[in-house]
Amino acid sequence: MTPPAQETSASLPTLLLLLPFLTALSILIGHKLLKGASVVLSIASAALCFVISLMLLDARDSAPILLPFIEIGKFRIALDALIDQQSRGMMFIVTSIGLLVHLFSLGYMKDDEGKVRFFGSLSLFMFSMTGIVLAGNLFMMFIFWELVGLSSYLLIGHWFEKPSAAEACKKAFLTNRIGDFGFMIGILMLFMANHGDVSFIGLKSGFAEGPLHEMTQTHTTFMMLAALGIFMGAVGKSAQFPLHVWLPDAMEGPTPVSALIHAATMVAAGVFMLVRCSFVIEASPDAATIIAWIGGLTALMAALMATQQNDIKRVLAYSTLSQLGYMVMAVGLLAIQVSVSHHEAGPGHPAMFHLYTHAFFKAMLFLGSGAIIYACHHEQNIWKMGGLMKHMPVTFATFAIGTASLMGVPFITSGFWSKESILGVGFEACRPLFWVGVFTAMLTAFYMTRMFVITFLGKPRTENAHHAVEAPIIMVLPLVVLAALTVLSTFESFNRLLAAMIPNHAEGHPTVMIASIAALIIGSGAGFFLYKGKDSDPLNIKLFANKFYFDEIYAVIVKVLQDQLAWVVTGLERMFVDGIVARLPAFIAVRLGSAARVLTGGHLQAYTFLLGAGVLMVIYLVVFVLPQLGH
Amino acid sequence: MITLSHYLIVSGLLFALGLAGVVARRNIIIIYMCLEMMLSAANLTLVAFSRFHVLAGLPDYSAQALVFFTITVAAAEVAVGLAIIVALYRSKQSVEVESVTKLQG
Amino acid sequence: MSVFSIEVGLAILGLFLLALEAFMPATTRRALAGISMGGVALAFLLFLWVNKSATQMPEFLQPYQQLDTLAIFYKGFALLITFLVLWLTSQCAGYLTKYTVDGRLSEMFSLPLIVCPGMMWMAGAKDLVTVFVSLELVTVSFYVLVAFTRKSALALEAGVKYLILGALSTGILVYGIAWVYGATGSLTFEGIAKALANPETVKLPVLLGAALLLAGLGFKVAAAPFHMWVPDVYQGAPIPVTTFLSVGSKAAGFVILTRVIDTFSIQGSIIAPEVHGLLLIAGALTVLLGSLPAIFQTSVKRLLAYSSISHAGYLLLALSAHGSTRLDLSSGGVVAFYLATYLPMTVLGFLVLAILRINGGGEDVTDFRGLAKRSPLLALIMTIALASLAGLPLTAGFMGKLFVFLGLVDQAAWGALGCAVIGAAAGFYYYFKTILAMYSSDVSSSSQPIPLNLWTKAGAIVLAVTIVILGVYPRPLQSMLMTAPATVSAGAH
Amino acid sequence: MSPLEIVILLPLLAALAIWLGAPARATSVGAAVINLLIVLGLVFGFQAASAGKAGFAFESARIVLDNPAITFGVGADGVALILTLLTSLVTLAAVWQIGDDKPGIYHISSLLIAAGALGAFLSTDVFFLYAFHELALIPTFLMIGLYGHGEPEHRKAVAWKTTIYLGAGSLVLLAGLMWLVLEFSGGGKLTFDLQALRAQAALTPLPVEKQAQIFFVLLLGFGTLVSLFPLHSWAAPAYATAPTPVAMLHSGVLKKFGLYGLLRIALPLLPQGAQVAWVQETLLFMLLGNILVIGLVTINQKRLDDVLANSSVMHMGYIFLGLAAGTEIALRGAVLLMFAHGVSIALLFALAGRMRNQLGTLELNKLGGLGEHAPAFTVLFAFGAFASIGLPGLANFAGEVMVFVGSFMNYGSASFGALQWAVVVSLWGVVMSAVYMLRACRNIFHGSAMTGLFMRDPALSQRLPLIMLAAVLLIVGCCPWLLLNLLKSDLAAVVAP
Repeated sequence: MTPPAQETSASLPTLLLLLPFLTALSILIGHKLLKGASVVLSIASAALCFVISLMLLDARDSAPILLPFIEIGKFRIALDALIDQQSRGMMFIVTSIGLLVHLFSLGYMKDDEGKVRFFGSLSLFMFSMTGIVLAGNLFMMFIFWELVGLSSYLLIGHWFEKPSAAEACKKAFLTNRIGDFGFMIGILMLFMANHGDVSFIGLKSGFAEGPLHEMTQTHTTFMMLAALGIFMGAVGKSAQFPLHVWLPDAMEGPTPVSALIHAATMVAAGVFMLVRCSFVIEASPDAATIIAWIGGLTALMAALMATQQNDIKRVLAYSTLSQLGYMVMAVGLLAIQVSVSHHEAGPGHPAMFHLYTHAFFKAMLFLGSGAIIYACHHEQNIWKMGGLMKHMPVTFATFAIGTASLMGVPFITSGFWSKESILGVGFEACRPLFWVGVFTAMLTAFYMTRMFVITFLGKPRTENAHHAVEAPIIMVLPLVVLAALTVLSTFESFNRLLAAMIPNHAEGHPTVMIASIAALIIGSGAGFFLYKGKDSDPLNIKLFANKFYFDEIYAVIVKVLQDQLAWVVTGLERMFVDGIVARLPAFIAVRLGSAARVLTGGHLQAYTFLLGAGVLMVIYLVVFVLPQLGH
Repeated sequence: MITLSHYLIVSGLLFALGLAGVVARRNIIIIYMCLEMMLSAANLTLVAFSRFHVLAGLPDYSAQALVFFTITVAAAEVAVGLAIIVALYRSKQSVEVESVTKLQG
Repeated sequence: MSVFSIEVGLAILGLFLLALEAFMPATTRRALAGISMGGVALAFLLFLWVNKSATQMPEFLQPYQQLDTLAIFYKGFALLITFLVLWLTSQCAGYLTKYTVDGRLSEMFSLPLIVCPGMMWMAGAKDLVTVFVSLELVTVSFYVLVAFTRKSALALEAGVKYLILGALSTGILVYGIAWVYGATGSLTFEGIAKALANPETVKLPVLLGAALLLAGLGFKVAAAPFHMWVPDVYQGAPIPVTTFLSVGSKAAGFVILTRVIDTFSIQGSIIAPEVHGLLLIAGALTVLLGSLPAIFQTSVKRLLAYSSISHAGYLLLALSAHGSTRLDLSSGGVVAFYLATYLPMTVLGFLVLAILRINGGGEDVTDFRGLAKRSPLLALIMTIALASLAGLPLTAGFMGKLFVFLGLVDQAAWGALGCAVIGAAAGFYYYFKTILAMYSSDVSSSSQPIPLNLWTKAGAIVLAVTIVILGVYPRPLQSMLMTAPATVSAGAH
Repeated sequence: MSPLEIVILLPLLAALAIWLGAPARATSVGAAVINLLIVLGLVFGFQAASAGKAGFAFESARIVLDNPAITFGVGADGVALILTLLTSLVTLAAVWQIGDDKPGIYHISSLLIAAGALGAFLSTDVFFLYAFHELALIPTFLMIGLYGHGEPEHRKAVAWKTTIYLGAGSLVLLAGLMWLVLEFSGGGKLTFDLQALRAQAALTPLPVEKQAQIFFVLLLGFGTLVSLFPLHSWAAPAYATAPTPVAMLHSGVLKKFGLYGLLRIALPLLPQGAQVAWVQETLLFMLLGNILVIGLVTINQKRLDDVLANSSVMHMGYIFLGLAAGTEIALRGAVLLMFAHGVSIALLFALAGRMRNQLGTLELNKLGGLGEHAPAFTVLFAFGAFASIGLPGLANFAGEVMVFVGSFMNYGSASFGALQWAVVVSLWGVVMSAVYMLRACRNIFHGSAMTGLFMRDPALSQRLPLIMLAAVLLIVGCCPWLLLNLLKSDLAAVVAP
């Protein structure tokens, strides 16, 4: 699986990988000596990574090999980077937001005794995430796939003394493991079908004219399963239905982590990966349809849940879920479109574009909520806030921008354009999903307005809210920067600069435009008038508030299919396997032994009798039996 | 005319009787006598065979030589055996087989 | 100077000592021990020297005695074990005298000198007469030895049991000899072999005779179903005598058995298949009947008795591989090899048992508790001996088993092999039981250290080292036995 | 005298010295260190020593018996060298962490087990390969029976079960080996020498069905020693009960002997035998038993030592999967996995033992909050745990992924055979192992401190060997080629990819 070796030096990507790795390692080994210095070290490496990614922006496309991981004869699993528009753009998102979150955390985690550990884990995350972005083949992708899982595990469980946090990080890791189970199978299937080449370049050519080309016609099921396997990885990482349950719980982690990992970058990695191997999905329309629908379902479901959450971070979490659903849906839709109209889609991709815009404003929203929580002394319930507008003007302003572009206020916000492009594809590829998308958009407008109104308008409902003050500059600065990025990303020229993947603009069908604007107006209007000046939630829908009871259902499944099954199996194993293989023979031997002791019972007469009998037996045996056996 | 088989049958019976005695009787002395009987059965067989096994007109005497050895050995056995049995009687005041059942298992 | 004169000399020395005892006070025990041991040692050295200058048997003995590799090996074996037994006796003298009439022990030193030539003559026997006479010479002496410490009820009981059953087996043996003779018309192995190789020979009487003969010999080597006397007698007899029985008399029995089997399963023999089948069955049965009951034993002495039964089983299985050409060793050679490995480990086992006994211990497994504390050396040596008995690799015992198993696999006797495996597996249990006891820290009745005099130490270490050497470098022993062909040929004579 | 012989003899001599009264700890640690250094030297010198020649490096042979030809022959190829390295690493860690309060027999038996493993791995003669393995039987037996954890009755019972189970298994193995030798020695004289046997096998391979039969017998024999389902029920209790050093050595090193034997004897000599349908399907069935059944059993465990013991039984399944696949990649992956598993499980057992000493219990629901009070300890444990659940960057992952990939090398086909389905199932096993390991971590280290209060980080001197093991996991995990380069021509694929 040798990608075309181009002369571009591997130094930049190697640096990108090594910097955070070494940082994390040195913090692990020397945290006793470094202490505070480790924080500086971590931030410095993040900054350097950002600079490098900027330099990368105008690097040539190339596929350098960074590290021969396993190399036996022709077989090779290597770490080889694939530098192209996708990775460049994604890298910018990751490093920029990463840097900002580092800075923000400096303030947010100021007096946390686990600070060093926190920054170490952050660096580990930066390492793994850059790895995913650079990955040039599926194995490398998988390796870092698991590593981001680890770092997210560490960061969610940062306050591991809290049982809820401990459970949350376990849940996150295991759910992702289930996704990776499918991912690995998918990889192996492609590996087998494509004669052992799973580099993106190799696969692409494989699908174009290689062994995979005719298989797409001949073995549709195989290809579909392969595609779905790959997709399962994304389901886990991007928290799609039915593996979405871990993301809301992941909010147990520190807020900066939620912003970086569970809003902007890691969860988006699933989408990134899907786009990376879009050709696999395009090869199987059925798979594409399934993916699109799962995405749509997730978007809708999450939005519905979001309408009834009272924890500010959870609202954002569910909106993240919903937006991720959007992106996944987009991937599926575009694949459908391509596979029906057999023309190559342009360089851009609506999903990637939405990922790009969403990353900025969602990160900002999370950091904003972080600032709020910080200001309200770690109060997270929106009903205990209110009237923060005048207490925290900057936060308010940035938050407003974020909310606006999340709702997709027409023409002036980046969110509008990206959502628009997705709906545009949906309108052409699959009508029902288009309407699902529109409805979700309306819900989005609704719950965001709800949260915004409850948090910032009205008057403070608690002491904490009353005495809230603007967060320190080190925390506000990232907010401002992100706000700027959000606004800037509205403009095409700026985005081109950052190698964002703007889809070639679908000539906006009027219906799409109208529908989305209508959705916005209805949703936000309803939200505004319903919650203006309320002190408690007027509508109360248990089903949404309890997230469709997924956790409860899964709890039962795990209990039955895992714990009780394990209990039964253990019993059977002890009883039968051990019983038949070990205990039964031993028992027989002992019985025979005690039986044989009768022969040596100590009575002389018995002995003489046995001797005589023995003689007769031997004679009988030799004279009559053995000759018959005919040796 | 008495043939080899007559001798063999008689000696066989003698041997069987001896064996039966050894198995059936409880008095060690008598058991010992039965043993001697078995030996003489064997001797009779040997003699009979050697008498009827003619090499160059003469019976084959090698077996009869063995008979003499057997008799001698039997005598030796009796000497040692009786000594042991007497010792047993001294310590147990009995020569029944039931008196020697301590060792078992 | 020939081997024969050495044997006669030993016998005369034995008689002399026996006579001497009548006129001497019991106090001269030490002297007796010295003389007898010296005599045997001298005999052994002479024996080696004689063999170097390979002199044949004197002319008048040619028809009765042969001096092939096997004979030489077993003659040496007899001298060696006799010496060791005498040595062991002198070790145990202290507590043995408690059970003898007015503390006399002289027969314990003189009789082995008579047993030894018996065994040596057996090794060289060429006809059944010699076999019978020398066999009886050994057996009758053993009647005396077993029951010698007659103040102990157990020894006496053992003596009686051995006497009755031994005599019974003798009767069967002679009757068998008679039938074999009747059927083949000869008492020499060669003659019998020739008759058997001849298809005209009537089969039925031969089978009958062979069955009886093998039954009689089976008793001597403790083959099932004639093994039941072994545990009782071994347990009751004084330790040195038990050692002598389990090594010496077993070896003597097997040298005869080897000759007989070689005769019976000569090339083209009419009864070869039956004999082969009988050996397999008896061997497998013996292994099982020796190993499985041993699981329950609490007396180490009785345990070793059972173990000697199961080893007899392996030896029979080794004999069953007669005519296998894959190894350089004939089946007889394998048996000899096995016995050679069996000697040091058994003697060691009984030696440690004896030492415990001398230091006021009993013969139960529980008496071995804490031995590792009382005397690390003894514990280690006993561990080696038991490991070897259990057939662990890198010990002599494994080498013997290796040859036996190879033979079985070669003749694809899976059933017998299965029984052998089961027996060996059970062995792990009952041998390791003692090991565990030795190292377990819960202190036994007496915990004061065990004093060992230099000779005991030296002897024990030599034996242990022998076990290990035979286990990792058996080459010399094997090459010594290698030239042992099938010891009987039907060639004209 | 070949350096390998020194490597084998050194532990034996050290054990003897301790028995004669040398200071136990110093002697054993010293011997282990020297051994490790020698082995490292060999590893670096290997490329040069084995350049150009096919067979083994550092060879030497001493004739022990002429027919059957048995030689005390030692020699190293890549596989042997990797396992030797593993042995010396684990041995050092094991003897190092033995407390000063423990009697000398701890050191003696550890050294004996190590010597047995080394001898088995380095012998080029089937006889000694078998014989050395048995050397560990009595020490293991005594250590479990005398110094094992739990009630005296319990540990005695476990000792008996382990010993007799393993003894019986090795007897079956012995029968199989003899069959092999007899079949391969043609009409000529018997030989136990591996090279000769291989030459013979190349010259006149056996009929396939016979190969299958012999392979199966060997599989049963070796399988018992590796706790291959359903012949595994000795392993878990043994490891849970055994004193820490024995548990480390036995589960980490000695257990690999069975796999090594299959790799070294069965596969090269009976290449088709392994691929016969009924054999391979049986093998797949058994190893899936390891992964699924034992995986579930592990999930059900309530004590850390039980979890670790069962997990080590379960993970054998993946190595067997590599053998079953038989492709070059899979076989090498299996070797790598043997090494990785050895290191990780040894590390985990060492930590568990320390925890038992300090807290007196390993009941998962009695523990908690260690992370707060023993950070270094926690990190070390995390290394072991995440390695054993196959996290990339730690050694086990590379091995596992090679095994999986190696099983998917029937290129171009678009349908799953039994092997591929087995891989799918065992991938689910990876999820299961994550479940029980993370549960354990959550119960022990997370949550509020209960028993954790009394847990303290070990002193640096005590930590060093553990850090060494963790470092090895990380290094091999990041640069698996370091070890893979040692596997040159040996392990030729049984099935062409």
